[in-house]
Amino acid sequence: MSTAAAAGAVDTVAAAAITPERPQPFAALGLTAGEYTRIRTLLGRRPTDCELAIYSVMWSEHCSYKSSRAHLRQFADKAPRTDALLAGIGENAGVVDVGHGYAVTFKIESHNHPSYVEPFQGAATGVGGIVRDILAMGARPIAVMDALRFGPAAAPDTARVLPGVVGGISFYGNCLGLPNIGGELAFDPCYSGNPLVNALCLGVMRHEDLRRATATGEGNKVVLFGSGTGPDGIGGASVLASASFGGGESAKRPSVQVGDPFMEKLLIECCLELNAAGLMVGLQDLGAAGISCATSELAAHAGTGMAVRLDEVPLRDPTMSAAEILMSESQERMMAVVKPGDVSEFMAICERWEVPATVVGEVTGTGRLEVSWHGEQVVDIAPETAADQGPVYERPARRPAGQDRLNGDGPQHLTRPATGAELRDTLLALLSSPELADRAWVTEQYDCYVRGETVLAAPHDAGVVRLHEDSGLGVALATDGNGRYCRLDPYAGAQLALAEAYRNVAAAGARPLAVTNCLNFGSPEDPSVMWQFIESVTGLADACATLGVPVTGGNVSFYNQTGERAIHPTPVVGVLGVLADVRRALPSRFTRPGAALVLLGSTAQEFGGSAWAHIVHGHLGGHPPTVRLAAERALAQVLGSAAWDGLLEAAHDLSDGGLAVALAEACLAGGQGCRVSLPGDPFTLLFSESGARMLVAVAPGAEGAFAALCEAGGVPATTLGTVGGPGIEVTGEFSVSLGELAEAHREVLPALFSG
Amino acid sequence: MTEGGQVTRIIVDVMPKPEIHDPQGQAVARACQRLGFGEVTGVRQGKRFEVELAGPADDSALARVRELAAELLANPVTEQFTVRED
Amino acid sequence: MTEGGQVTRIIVDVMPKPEIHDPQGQAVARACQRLGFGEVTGVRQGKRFEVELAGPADDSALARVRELAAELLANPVTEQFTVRED
Amino acid sequence: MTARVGIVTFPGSLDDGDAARAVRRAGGHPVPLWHGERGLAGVDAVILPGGFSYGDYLRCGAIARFAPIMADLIPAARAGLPVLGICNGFQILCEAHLLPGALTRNSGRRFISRVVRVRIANAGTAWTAGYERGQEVALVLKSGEGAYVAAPATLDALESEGRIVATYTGGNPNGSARAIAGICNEAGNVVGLMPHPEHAIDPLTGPGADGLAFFAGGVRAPVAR
Ligand SMILES: Nc1ncnc2c1ncn2[C@@H]1O[C@H](COP(=O)(O)OP(=O)(O)O)[C@@H](O)[C@H]1O
Ligand SMILES: [Mg+2]
Repeated sequence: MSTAAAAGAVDTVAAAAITPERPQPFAALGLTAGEYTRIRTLLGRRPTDCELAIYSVMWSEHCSYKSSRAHLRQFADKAPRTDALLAGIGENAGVVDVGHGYAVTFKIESHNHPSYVEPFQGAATGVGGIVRDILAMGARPIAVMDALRFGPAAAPDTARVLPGVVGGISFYGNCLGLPNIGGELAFDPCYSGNPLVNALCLGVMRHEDLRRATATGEGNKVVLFGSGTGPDGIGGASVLASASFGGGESAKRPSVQVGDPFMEKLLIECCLELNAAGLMVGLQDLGAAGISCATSELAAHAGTGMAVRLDEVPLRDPTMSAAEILMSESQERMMAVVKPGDVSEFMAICERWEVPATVVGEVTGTGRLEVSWHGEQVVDIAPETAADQGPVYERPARRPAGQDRLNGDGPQHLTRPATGAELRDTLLALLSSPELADRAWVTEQYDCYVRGETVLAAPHDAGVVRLHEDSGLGVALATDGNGRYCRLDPYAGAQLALAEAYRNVAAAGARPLAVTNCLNFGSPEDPSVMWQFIESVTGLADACATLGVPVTGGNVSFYNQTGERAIHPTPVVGVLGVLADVRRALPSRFTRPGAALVLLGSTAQEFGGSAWAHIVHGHLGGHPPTVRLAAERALAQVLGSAAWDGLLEAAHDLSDGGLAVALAEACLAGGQGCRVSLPGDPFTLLFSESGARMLVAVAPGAEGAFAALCEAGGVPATTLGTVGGPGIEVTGEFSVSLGELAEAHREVLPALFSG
Repeated sequence: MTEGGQVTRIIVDVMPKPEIHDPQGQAVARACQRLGFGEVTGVRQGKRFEVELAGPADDSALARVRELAAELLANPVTEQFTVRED
Repeated sequence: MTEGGQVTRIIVDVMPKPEIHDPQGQAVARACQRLGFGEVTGVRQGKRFEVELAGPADDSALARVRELAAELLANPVTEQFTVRED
Repeated sequence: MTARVGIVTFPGSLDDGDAARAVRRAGGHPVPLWHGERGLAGVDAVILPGGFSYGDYLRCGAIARFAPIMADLIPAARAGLPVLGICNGFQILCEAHLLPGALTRNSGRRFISRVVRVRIANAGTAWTAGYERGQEVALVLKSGEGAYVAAPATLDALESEGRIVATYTGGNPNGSARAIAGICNEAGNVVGLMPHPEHAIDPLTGPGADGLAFFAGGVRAPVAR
C-alpha cells in the first residue's frame, strides 16, 4: 500500500484551517449551500474532505430524517402510556416486554431503490441491514417478514424485478436460518420503476441482554468486526476524490453492494456469544453511512469522545481514500465498545466464529470525534453535530389539486354484478388476479420451519412464533398497507393500514401490543407529497393513541418516484401482539366440516379503493372504507377471549375483496368447502371492504358461549352457514367447486414468474 | 443431442465484475488456505456455460449467443461475460 | 492484493460429467427456447475459477492447482475439470 | 441407558437446534459437537444437520467436508457408527464420499420450502427401523440444491441393493434422479435424507409428527444388517 502517497494527498484539519477558500464539492455530495454554511459555522472553519463526507451522509435525508423529523415527533408525543416499552423511538429498534423475563424487538425498513437497480442483491442486503439493527439491541433475530410492491404483474420490468427480489430475500433469510413468517405482495402501476421492498425483523432477548448504542468509559476500545471494508455505496465520495486529486485516481466503484449472509450468520452467533459473556459496553450496527454513522452515534449517545485510526480498518480494496472508508456501506459489519481488559477474550470469541475483528480506536473524554489517517488528523468534530443536529425542515405541504376530483369520482356508477352467475364470475376474477392470487410461488421460496418455533406463517393472517417452549409464550406479527386507500385519503389510509395489521394479529388470538412502520412516499420537495406524508403520520399517530398501541420504531423512504410521478402514499404498518400460549393461536383456514361460520362486524356499502373497483373496473376514486377503531378494538378483545377459551377453530380477517375472497381463501387453505346464506344485498355482503370484520369458524358445541361473548363485547355476529362440502355454495346465488377455485387461484403467479 | 445437421459449441464464461464484492470467491480462497494451499492469494468463482447450437459456427451464431448471455446467462449489473467458440 | 512478488493466474473449468444428468443445464436450455433462442439444442452449466497464486507460472504451480481442483474445487464423482494458465 | 446422539455444528449450520430437540423428544440425549474440534465424545450416533455450512459457497457441503471433526467422523462412519445427514448433512456425506452421488440445483432453479410426502423404501437402516417399508410420511423439504444425481450405474446399484431409503411420492419436487429423497451406504448405518424429519415432530410447528421415528431409530442401538 502506498502509505506516503495516500497520507501526502489527504486533506487535514490543519490544512483546512489555513485554506478556508478552497472550493469544496458540497452540492455533488447532496448538501445545500445553506447546509454547507452551517457546517462551516459549526466548525469555525471549512470542513476537511473527511468531515464533509461525514456530514454529507449523516445529514442526508436517509440518516437525518430532515424532512420528516418534525412530523414523526407525533409518534412519541401522542403515544399511549405503557409499561411494556423498554426502549422506544430513537434506538436502533424498539423493545417491548412480553413477560417471563423476555423482551422482543422488531422493526421494518425499506430497501426500495437498491432493489430496483439490482433486485437480488438489493433485497438481500435489505434483509441483512434490518437483521443487524435487531442484533444491535442485543437480541437474537428470530424471524423476518417482507412487504413487497411492484408495478403491474404482467409488465416486463416486473418479470425482471420480482423474481430477483424474492430470490434475494430467500437467499439471505434462508441462509441466516431466520424463518420468514409473512409479508405482503401487491401490484399497482404506481410502483413501476419504484418497487417497494420493506423488510421486517423480529428479535428476542432476556431483559438483561438489552444493549444500547453508546460509547461510555474513557479508555475503552472501539472494535470493528465482521466483513472487510470495501468501496461499496460510496458513489458520492468519488466526487471528493476527483475534486482533491484532479480525478483519475479512484478506481472503478461498484454500482451495487453484494450481501454475504454467511458472514452475517457468523456475526449473529458471535455477537450473541460476546453479549452473553458481558464483553460489550456498547454495540452498533453499520448500515447507511457506515463508520461515519457508527462512530458519531456511539460517541454522541454517550456524550463522550472517540479517537479512531482509520488506517487500522481492514480494507478489501487498498486504493480506498480516507473519506471513502468513512462513507463505505459495506455490509455485515458491527462496531463494539469493549473494556481494555476484555479485548483479548473478545478477540478469542471472534476467532472461534472466524469473524475478523480489529481495534480501530478508543473512547476519549474530549467530547470530540477525532479521526486520524496515517498519523494525520483528518476529522475533529463534535459528534452530536453530525448525529443529532442535522437540519430539520418544515417543508411546504399542500392538498393536491386533483384530490377533490378524485374523492368526488366515487364507485357508485360502476356496473355491479346482478345475478348469481355474475357474482360467481366476479369472485373468480378477483381470485385469479395477480393482486389476490395465491402467494405460494413466493412463500415457498422462504423457509418458515427453521428454528422449530413457527406456529403460523403464510398464508395465515399473522405470523406466530413461540418464544418459550414450556409456557407456550409467543408473539404474532402482521404488516399491512393499502396504497389505494392512502391515495384517496392518506389520513384514513394510514389508519386503515394500522387497523388491518391490528386485526390480523387479533385474528390469531393475540393481544396487539406495539407498532412499527415504514413510510414509503414520493419526493418531500413536492408539497402534494408532503401533504400526504403529514396526513399519514398524523392519522397513524392518532389511531395508535386510540388503539393503545405505541409506535416503537420505523423508517422513512422518500423520493419513490419516476420523474414527476410519485407512488401512492404507502405507509406499511407492522403490528406485534403477544400470545400467552401459542397452542391456542387460531389458524386462518377451515379444516373441520360442521363448524358454524360466523361473520363478525357490520357491513356497509364501501367500495372506494376496493379490490373489486380496481381489478374489475380499473377504477380508483371516492373514499376508502370508514375507519372504525372502537369496533376494531372490541373485535380484537372478543377474538382474544374466544381464542383463549377455545371457542374458535379458525379466524380470517376481511380485507381486500371482502367476504367472498376471505371465504375462498379459508376454504382453499383448509381443503374444505362451505355453505352460506347471505342476509342482505349479496354483492355488498360479498365484496364490500368495510373494516372491523372477521370470519370465524366456531368450535362445535361452543356456539352459545361464543354468541354470548360477542354480545357482551358489543360485536355484531351473523351466522352465515357451516363449513363443509365440495365447494362454496351461496344459497340462491351460486356454487363453485374447490377445484375450480384452486385452479383460478394457484396458477397465476407461477404462470407469470416461473420463466 | 440433435439428429444430424451441424452442431456448434460456444463457450460463455460469466465472472463477477472485478469491482464487485465476491464473498463466494473469498470463502473458497480461505478454504484453500485451510487445506494447506497457502500460496493461493485469491479466488474468483464464476460460471461456465457450454451452449450447443444447431447450425454453423459463424459470426451470427456468436452474435446470437452474445445476446443470450446478456439476456439470460449473465446479470449485467454484477457480472461480465465472454463468448467464444469451443 | 499481495505485496510485490509475482502473481500467477490459473483457470480451472469444472463441468458436470457427460454421463451425469444436468437438470440445471436442461432448465437453462428450456429457458433459452422460451426466450426465442430456438436454435439452442443443449446447455451444460459448470463453474469457472480464477485462482491467483504467489509465485511464477511454472509446471509446479499448475500441478498444485490440479491438486487443489481434484481435492476441493471439483467433486470427482460428478464433475470433471481442466486446469490452464490464463 | 439413553443413547447419546452427537449433533455437529458447522459455521452456517441452521437446524442443529431442531435436530437436538427432535433427539430429546425421541428420548435420546443430544450432544453438541463443534466442527473445529477433534473427537466424537463417545457418542452412539451422529447427526449432520441442515443449514448452509460455509454459506454453501463452492458446492453445498464441499468445504464442511474438510472440517477437523470430519477426520474422526469419516472413519467412525465406515466402521459402523450410525450417521444421519439431513439436507446440508446429506450434501456433506456425499462430498465426503460416505454416500455416492451428489445433490445439485433443483430443476426449477428456485429454493423450495414445502411439505412433501415421502415413501420409506428401506426400513432396515439404523435410522428407519421405526417405519414400515412402503410407509408414506409427511416431511418438510426446504432446499435449493436438492436434486440427487449419480451415474446411471450407481443409480442401478442403489436400486438393486435396496439402498434407496426414501422416495418422493405424488410428484418429484426437485428433479431428483428416480425421485430419490434419501439413500444409505452398504451397511445401512449412514443415511442421507433431503427432506427434514426434525421439522415434522410436532403438529404445532410442522406438518405432523411423522418424522419423529427417524430419531427414535438413531437413538436405538445401531442394527447390524
Ligand atoms: N416512521 C418512523 N416511525 C417511528 N420511528 C421512526 C420512523 N422512522 C424512523 N424512526 C426511528 O428513528 C430512528 C432512526 O431510524 P433509522 O435511521 O432507520 O435507524 P438506523 O440508524 O438504525 O438505521 C430509529 O429509532 C427509528 O425507529
Ligand atoms: Mg441501526
